Amino acid sequence: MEDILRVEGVSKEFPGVKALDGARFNLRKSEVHVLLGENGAGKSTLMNIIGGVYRPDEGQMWLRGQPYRPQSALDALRAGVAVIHQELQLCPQQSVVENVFLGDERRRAGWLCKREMEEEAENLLAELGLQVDPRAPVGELGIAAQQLVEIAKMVRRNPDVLVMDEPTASLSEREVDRLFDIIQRLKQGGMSVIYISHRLNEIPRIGDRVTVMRDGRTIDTLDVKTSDRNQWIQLMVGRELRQLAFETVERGEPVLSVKGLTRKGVFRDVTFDVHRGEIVAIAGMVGSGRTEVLRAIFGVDPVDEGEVWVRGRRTHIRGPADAIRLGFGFLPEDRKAQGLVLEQAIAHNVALASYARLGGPVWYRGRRTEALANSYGQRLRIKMSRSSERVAALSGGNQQKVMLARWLAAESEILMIDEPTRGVDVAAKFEIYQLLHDLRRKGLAILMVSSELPEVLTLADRVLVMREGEVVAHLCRDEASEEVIAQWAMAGSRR
Amino acid sequence: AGSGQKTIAILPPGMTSPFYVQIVQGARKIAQEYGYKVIVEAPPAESDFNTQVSMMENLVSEHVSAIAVCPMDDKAIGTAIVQANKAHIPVFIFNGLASTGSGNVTEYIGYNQREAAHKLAQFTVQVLHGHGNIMILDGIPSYYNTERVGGYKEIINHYPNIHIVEEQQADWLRSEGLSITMQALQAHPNIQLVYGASDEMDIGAAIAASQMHKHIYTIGIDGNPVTLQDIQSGLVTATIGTFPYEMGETVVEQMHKYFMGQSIPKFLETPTVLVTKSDLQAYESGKLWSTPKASHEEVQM
Amino acid sequence: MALVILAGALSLASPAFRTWGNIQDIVIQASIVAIMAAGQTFVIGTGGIDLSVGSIVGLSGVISALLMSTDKAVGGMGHGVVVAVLAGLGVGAVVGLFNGFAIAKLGMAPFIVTLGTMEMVRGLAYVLTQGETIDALPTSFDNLATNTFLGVSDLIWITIGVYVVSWVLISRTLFGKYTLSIGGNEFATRLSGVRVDRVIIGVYVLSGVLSALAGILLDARLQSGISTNGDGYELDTIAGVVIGGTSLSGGSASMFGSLVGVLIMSCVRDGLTLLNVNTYWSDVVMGLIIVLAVLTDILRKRIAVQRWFRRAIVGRRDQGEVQGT
Amino acid sequence: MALVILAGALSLASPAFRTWGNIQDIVIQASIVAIMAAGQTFVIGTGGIDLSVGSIVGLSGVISALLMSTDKAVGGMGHGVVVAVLAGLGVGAVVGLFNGFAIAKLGMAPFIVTLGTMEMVRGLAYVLTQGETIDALPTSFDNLATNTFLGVSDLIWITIGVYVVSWVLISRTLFGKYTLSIGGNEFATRLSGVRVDRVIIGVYVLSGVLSALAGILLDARLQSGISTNGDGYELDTIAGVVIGGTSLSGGSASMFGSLVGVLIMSCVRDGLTLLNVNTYWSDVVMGLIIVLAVLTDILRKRIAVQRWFRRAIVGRRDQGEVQGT
Ligand SMILES: Nc1ncnc2c1ncn2[C@@H]1O[C@H](COP(=O)(O)OP(=O)(O)OP(=O)(O)O)[C@@H](O)[C@H]1O
Ligand SMILES: Nc1ncnc2c1ncn2[C@@H]1O[C@H](COP(=O)(O)OP(=O)(O)OP(=O)(O)O)[C@@H](O)[C@H]1O
Ligand SMILES: [Mg+2]
Ligand SMILES: [Mg+2]
Repeated sequence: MEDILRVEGVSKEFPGVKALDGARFNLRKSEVHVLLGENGAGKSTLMNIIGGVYRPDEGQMWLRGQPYRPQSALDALRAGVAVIHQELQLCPQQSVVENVFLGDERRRAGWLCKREMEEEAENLLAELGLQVDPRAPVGELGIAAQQLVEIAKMVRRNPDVLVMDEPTASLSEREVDRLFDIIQRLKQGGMSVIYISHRLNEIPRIGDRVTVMRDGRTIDTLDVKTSDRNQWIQLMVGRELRQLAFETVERGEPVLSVKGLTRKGVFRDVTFDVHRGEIVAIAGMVGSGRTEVLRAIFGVDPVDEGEVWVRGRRTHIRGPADAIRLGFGFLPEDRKAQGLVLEQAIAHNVALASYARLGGPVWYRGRRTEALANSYGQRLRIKMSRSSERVAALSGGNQQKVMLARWLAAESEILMIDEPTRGVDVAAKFEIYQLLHDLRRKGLAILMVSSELPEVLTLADRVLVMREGEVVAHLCRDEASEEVIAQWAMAGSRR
Repeated sequence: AGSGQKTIAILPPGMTSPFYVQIVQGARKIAQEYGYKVIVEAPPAESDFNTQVSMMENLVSEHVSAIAVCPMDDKAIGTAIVQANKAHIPVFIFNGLASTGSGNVTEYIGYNQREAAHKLAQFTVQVLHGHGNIMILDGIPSYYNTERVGGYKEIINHYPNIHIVEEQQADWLRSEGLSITMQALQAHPNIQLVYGASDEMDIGAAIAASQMHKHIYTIGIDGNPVTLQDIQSGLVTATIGTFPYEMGETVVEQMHKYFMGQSIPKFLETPTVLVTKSDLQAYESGKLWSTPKASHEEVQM
Repeated sequence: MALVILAGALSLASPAFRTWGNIQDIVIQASIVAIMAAGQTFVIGTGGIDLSVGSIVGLSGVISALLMSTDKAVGGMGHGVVVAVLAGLGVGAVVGLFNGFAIAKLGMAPFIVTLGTMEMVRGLAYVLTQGETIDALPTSFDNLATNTFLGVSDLIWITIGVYVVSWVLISRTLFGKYTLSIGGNEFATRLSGVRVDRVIIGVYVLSGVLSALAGILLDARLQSGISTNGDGYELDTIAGVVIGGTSLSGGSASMFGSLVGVLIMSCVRDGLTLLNVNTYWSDVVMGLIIVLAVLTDILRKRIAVQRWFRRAIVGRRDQGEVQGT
Repeated sequence: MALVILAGALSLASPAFRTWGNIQDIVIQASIVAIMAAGQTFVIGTGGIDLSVGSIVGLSGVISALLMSTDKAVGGMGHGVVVAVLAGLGVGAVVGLFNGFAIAKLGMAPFIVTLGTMEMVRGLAYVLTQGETIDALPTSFDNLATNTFLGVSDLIWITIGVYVVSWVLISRTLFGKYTLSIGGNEFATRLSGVRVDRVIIGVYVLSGVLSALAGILLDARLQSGISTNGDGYELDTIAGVVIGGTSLSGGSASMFGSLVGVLIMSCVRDGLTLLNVNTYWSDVVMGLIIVLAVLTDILRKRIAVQRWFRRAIVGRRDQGEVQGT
C-alpha cells in the first residue's frame, strides 16, 4: 500500500523541553493509524506540525510523495490535511452551524446559504448522536457536545488525511460507537485517519496499525491484529504495569447526603448518600445531567428544591467558597475553561485552593507554594521542567494531573470529580486509580462522574445511573456491569 | 539665558483655537523685530492644568529670559510662578487681569472680560428693546467663563423682561454650540438671541439657527478672523473685538520695556470694542485699537 | 427597549420632545457618532477597539476642508468637492490600514496601537491647520447638512445607508462571519483556514473610512474644518456600541443595537436640554443613564437566559413540567 | 529598556535634560499619573479597566479643597488638613466600591460601568464647585508639593511608597495572586473557592483610593481644587500601564513596568519641550513613541526568544506561535 503521508526525523524544541526528537511516522492510504504514547510524549506536537500550526526545527515531510511544508493551518487544509485538536477550538459565541462551517461556508453567488448549512449541520450532528439546535451558541453546549461539533466540523471538509487528537476523551459509549461507524465509513471512502487515544480498548475496534511514541521519539509501529495491549503498554511506558486489584474497604458513616435535589429543567429529585471510605460513580449518557448535579452541590448553580447534608448537618452552600470550607473539592470536566489558569504557573494552579492553609489569609508564600507543587508533581509524576512554568505549556494529560493535585493539596474530604482521567495515559490512569483508592482507604468520600465504563467498574463501590435528569438506578458493585449500566442509561431514550 | 540673544517663552493654554494662534503670531512678529528667540508651548487639552504647570516648570529649569503665560487657571499656576521667581525669571500674564494664587507676577496684560461682557449685555438690551428670551452657552468651567457669563448676567438681571430661558455648557466648541442650540430652539422656539461665551460656540449657534431657518441674534466674545468673516456674511450678529494679534504684540513690547529697565504698570488693560457689520472694517484695519492703559486688578465676583 | 421607555418618559415630561422636528434633530445630531459606531461595532466584534476614530474625524475633515476651501489665507486649495471627499475618505482608509497592519501583522494590542494613532492623527490635524478654522467651503458642500429628500435630512439618509450596508456586511457576508469568529476565538478561526489578518485589516480600514465619512459630514454641518473636531467621540462611539448590547470581549455584534445605543445617548442629551436641567447636573444624569441602560439590559438577559435554558430542556425531554420560578 | 535608550538619546540631544533638577522635575510631573497607574495595574490585572480614575482626581480634589479652604466665598469650610484628606480618600473608596459592586455583583462590563461613573463623578465635581476654583488652602497642605526630604521632593517619596506597597501587594500577598488569577481565568478561580467578588471590589476600591490620593496631591501642586482636574488622565494611566508591559487581557501585571511606562511618557513630553519641538508636532511624536515603545518591546521579546531557543517561534498573538496566513 502506498504512503499518503511520511514524516522523517522531525524535531521540535520548546523553551526548556525537547517535545519531538527525530520522530518518524508513515500513514497509508485508507488506514486508521493509532498513535500511542504517554502524556507529554509529543503526539499533539507532531500533529500540530502536520497540521501547519507549528514549524518543525528539523526534519521533513512528504504528502502523496511530494515534499510537504505547510506554513499555516490554511496550507494544510488546502493540501487535504485536517486536524481535530485535542483542546477544543471553537468560537463560543457563534452558533453550531457557524462553527461547523467556519472557513468553508456554503455560498451561492456570494451569498451565504443559511438554510442549507443549518440542515446539513443538523444531519451531520444527528449522525454523531447530537441533537441540538444548530442555531444555539456553541459555548452553551456541554463539553461532550462541543467535542462532537468539533468532529463534525473537520469531518465535513472531507480531507484526505484526518487527524483526531483524543476525540473520545469526553464522550460516552453511545457517541463513541457512532463515531467509530463514521470513521469506518470514511475509511472505506479512501480517507486516512491518524487516531490518538488513551483508551486502549478502542484500538482493536478501530485501528489498523499502531505507532508508539516515547519522549519525542518513535519507538515502533505494529499491526493491530498481530500485537496486543500488553505489548503496547510495554512500549509506551518501558515496563509492565502490574494488574490493579483493590481490596474493598470498610465503609464508614455517610458524609454527604443529597435529598430530593432539583434544578428545574435540568435534573429532578436526585437522592443519594456517599459514605466515608467509599467511591460512588455517576454513570449516564452525555447530557444526562451528571455534571449539573455536581455543580449544584458545589454551589456553582442554584437549586430549586432539595437538601444537601454534610456529616449529618443540613447545609446551605451559596458558592464554591462555602463548599470548600465544608471539605468539598470539585474537579470540573472542562479543565481549560473551568479548571486551569492557563497562563499562570503550575505552582499557582496546584495551590489555588489551599493558599490560606499555606500561609494564612494575607501572605503569599512563594517557596512553600513551589515546594507543595513539586511534591505533588512527583507524586503524580507530572512531566514538567519547573513548577514555575506556565500550565499552558504542559501536555493535556499532565494538565489533568495538575487539576487533581489542586484538590489533593487542599486535603478535601469530599471529592467530586468529573471525568477523572480525561486525556490521561494508561500509566498515569493506573496511578490515579491507585491514588483514588488510597484516598478512599484514608476515609475520603469520593463522588465521581465518568463516561468510561471500565473506569466506573474498576473504581466504584456503588454506581448511580442517570438518564434525562433523573437517577434511574442505584447499583452496588456486584450488580454493575457494562451491559446493565448501558441498559439503564439508554432505556427509553430513543425518540 | 544666552549671552547675546534673549529667549522668551509664550504659554497659551492651547494652540487649537484661533484666538491664541493670533496672539502668538502677533508676539512672534514683534519678537523678530527685537531679535528675541520665541518658544511656544501648549498642552494638548485646554483643561490640563497639571501639564501647563509642568511646561512652565520645564522652561524655568531651562532659564529662559522671560515667560508669558495665559494660565488656564489663575490659582493653579501659582506653584510655577513661585519657581520662576526663585530663578529670577520675570513672569507676564496675558489675557487675564486676575491676580494669581501665589508668586510675583511682573505684569498682567489683558482685556477686561467682565467689562466686555457688559458691552454685550448692553447690546442685547438695545436690540431686544428691553424684553425677550435669550440663551447662554457656557464654556468649560473656569475663570474666563465665570467672568464672561457673570458679567453678562450682571446687566441682564436688571431687566426683568429679558428672560434667560436656557443656559448650557458647550465646552467652548462649535460642534457642541450647534447641537445644543438646535435642541434649545426646539424646546423654546421663542428664543431671540444666543450669547456664546466664546466665538466658536456662538458660530455653532448661528449655524444651527440658519439651518433651522430661524432669524435670531447671535453674539460672542473673541473677535477671531473667522468670526469677522461670519459677521460680514451676516451669519453672526456681533462679537467683542479683543485684538488678539495686538495683544500678542503688546506682550512682547512690555517684555522689551522691562528688559530695557523701563517701568511698567502691574496691570495693563487692552481695549475691547463691540464689532458688528457696520464697524467691521474699522476693526479689521486696527483703527479701533487704542493704547493699552494702566489698570487695576480684576476681582472675581 | 430601553430607548422606547426613555422616549416615552421624555415625551411625557416635555411636550416639545414629541414634535417631529425634534425627533429628526435628535437623529441628525446622533448621525455623526452613529456612523462611526457602525465601524466601531465591527472592530469590537473582533474583540479589538479603535480609539483613533475621533481624531480621524478631525484629520479627514481638515484635509477635505483644505482641499475644497476657497480661502487662500488658511491654505485652501479650491479643488472640487468630489476630490476633497475622496481624499478625506482615503485618509481614513490609510489610518485604518496602519492600525490593522500593526494589530494583525505585528501582533500589537489594539488599544495601544489606536491610542498611538489617535495622538498622531490628531497632531497631524493641528499641524495642517496650525490651529486655524478652515472655512469658505463650497455651498454645494455645506448643503449636504441641510438638504432633505422626501422631507428627511440627507444626513439621516446617509446614516440609514451606512447601517443597511453594515448590517448586510455583518450578518450576510463571510467578512461579517469571520469578524465575529475572530472575536469569539481567533486561534480557532485561524485553524479553520480563515485569513484572519486580512479580515482584521479590513475591519480597521472600514472603521477608518466610516470615521472619515463622519468627519466630512461634520465639516458640512459646521461649515468648516476644525482640527479639534471629533475630540472625545471615541468614547461616545464605544459607549453607544456597548449600550447597544455588543460585548467588548468580541464575538458578538448588534448593528441595530449600536444605532439604538447612540440614539439613547443623543435622546438623553436632548431630553436634558429640553427639561432645562442645570448644566452641572447633566453629566451626572448622563452617567447614570449609561449605567442604567446597561443594567436593565443585563437583567433582561438573565431572565431570557433562564427561559432559553428551560426551552432547551423541555425540547429535549418532551415534558411539560417546567413552570416559572 | 526603552526608557534607558530614550533617556540616553534625550541627554545627548539636550544637555538640559541631564541635570538633576530636570530629572527630578520629570519624576514629579509623572508622579500624579504614576500613582493612579499603580491602581490601574491591579484593575487591568483582573482583566478589567477603570475609566473613572480621571474624574475621581477631580471630585476628591474638589471635596478635599472645599473642606479645608478658608475662603468662605467659594464654599470653603476651613476644616483641618487631616479631615479633608481622609474625606477625599473616602470619596475615592466610595466610587471604587460602586464600580466594584456593579462589576462583581451585577456582572456589568467594567468599561461601561466606569464610563458611567466617569461622567457622574465629573458632573458631581462641577456641581460642587459650580465652576469655581477652590483656593485658599492651608499652607501646610500646599507645602506637600514643595517640601523635600533628603533633597528629594515629598511627591516622589509618596510615589515610591505607593509603588513599594503595590508591589508587595501584587507579588507577595494572596490579594495580588487572586487578582491575577481572576484575570487569567475568573471562573476557575471562583471554583477554587476564592471569593472573587470581594477581590474585584477590593481592586476597584484600591484604584479609587489611589486616584483620590493623586487628586489630593494635585490640589497641593496647583494650590487649589479644580473640578476639571484629571480630565483625560484615564487614557494616560492606561497607556502607561500598557507601555509598561501589562496585557489588557488580564492575568499579568508589572508594577515596575507601569512606573516605567508613565515615566517614558513624561520623559517624552519633557524632551519635546526641551528640544523646543513645535507644539503642533508634539502630539504626532507622542503617538509615535507610544507605538514604537510597545513595538520594540514586542520585537525584543521575539528576538530574545528566537536567540535562546533557536528558530522555534515565529510569534503570534495569544497562542504563542501560530504563523500568519
Ligand atoms: N506550546 C508549548 N510550549 C512549551 N512546551 C510545550 C508546548 N506544547 C507542548 N509542550 C511540551 O512538549 C511536550 C510534548 O507535548 P504534547 O502536547 O505533544 O504531548 P502529548 O503526547 O500530546 O501528550 P498528551 O497525551 O498528554 O496530550 C510536553 O512536555 C509539553 O510540556
Ligand atoms: N445529546 C445531546 N442532545 C441535546 N442536548 C445536549 C446533548 N448533549 C449535551 N447537550 C446540552 O449540553 C448541556 C450539558 O451537556 P454535558 O455534556 O455537560 O452533559 P451533562 O448534563 O453535564 O452530563 P454529563 O456529565 O453526563 O455529560 C445539556 O444540559 C444540554 O443542554
Ligand atoms: Mg496531546
Ligand atoms: Mg459532563
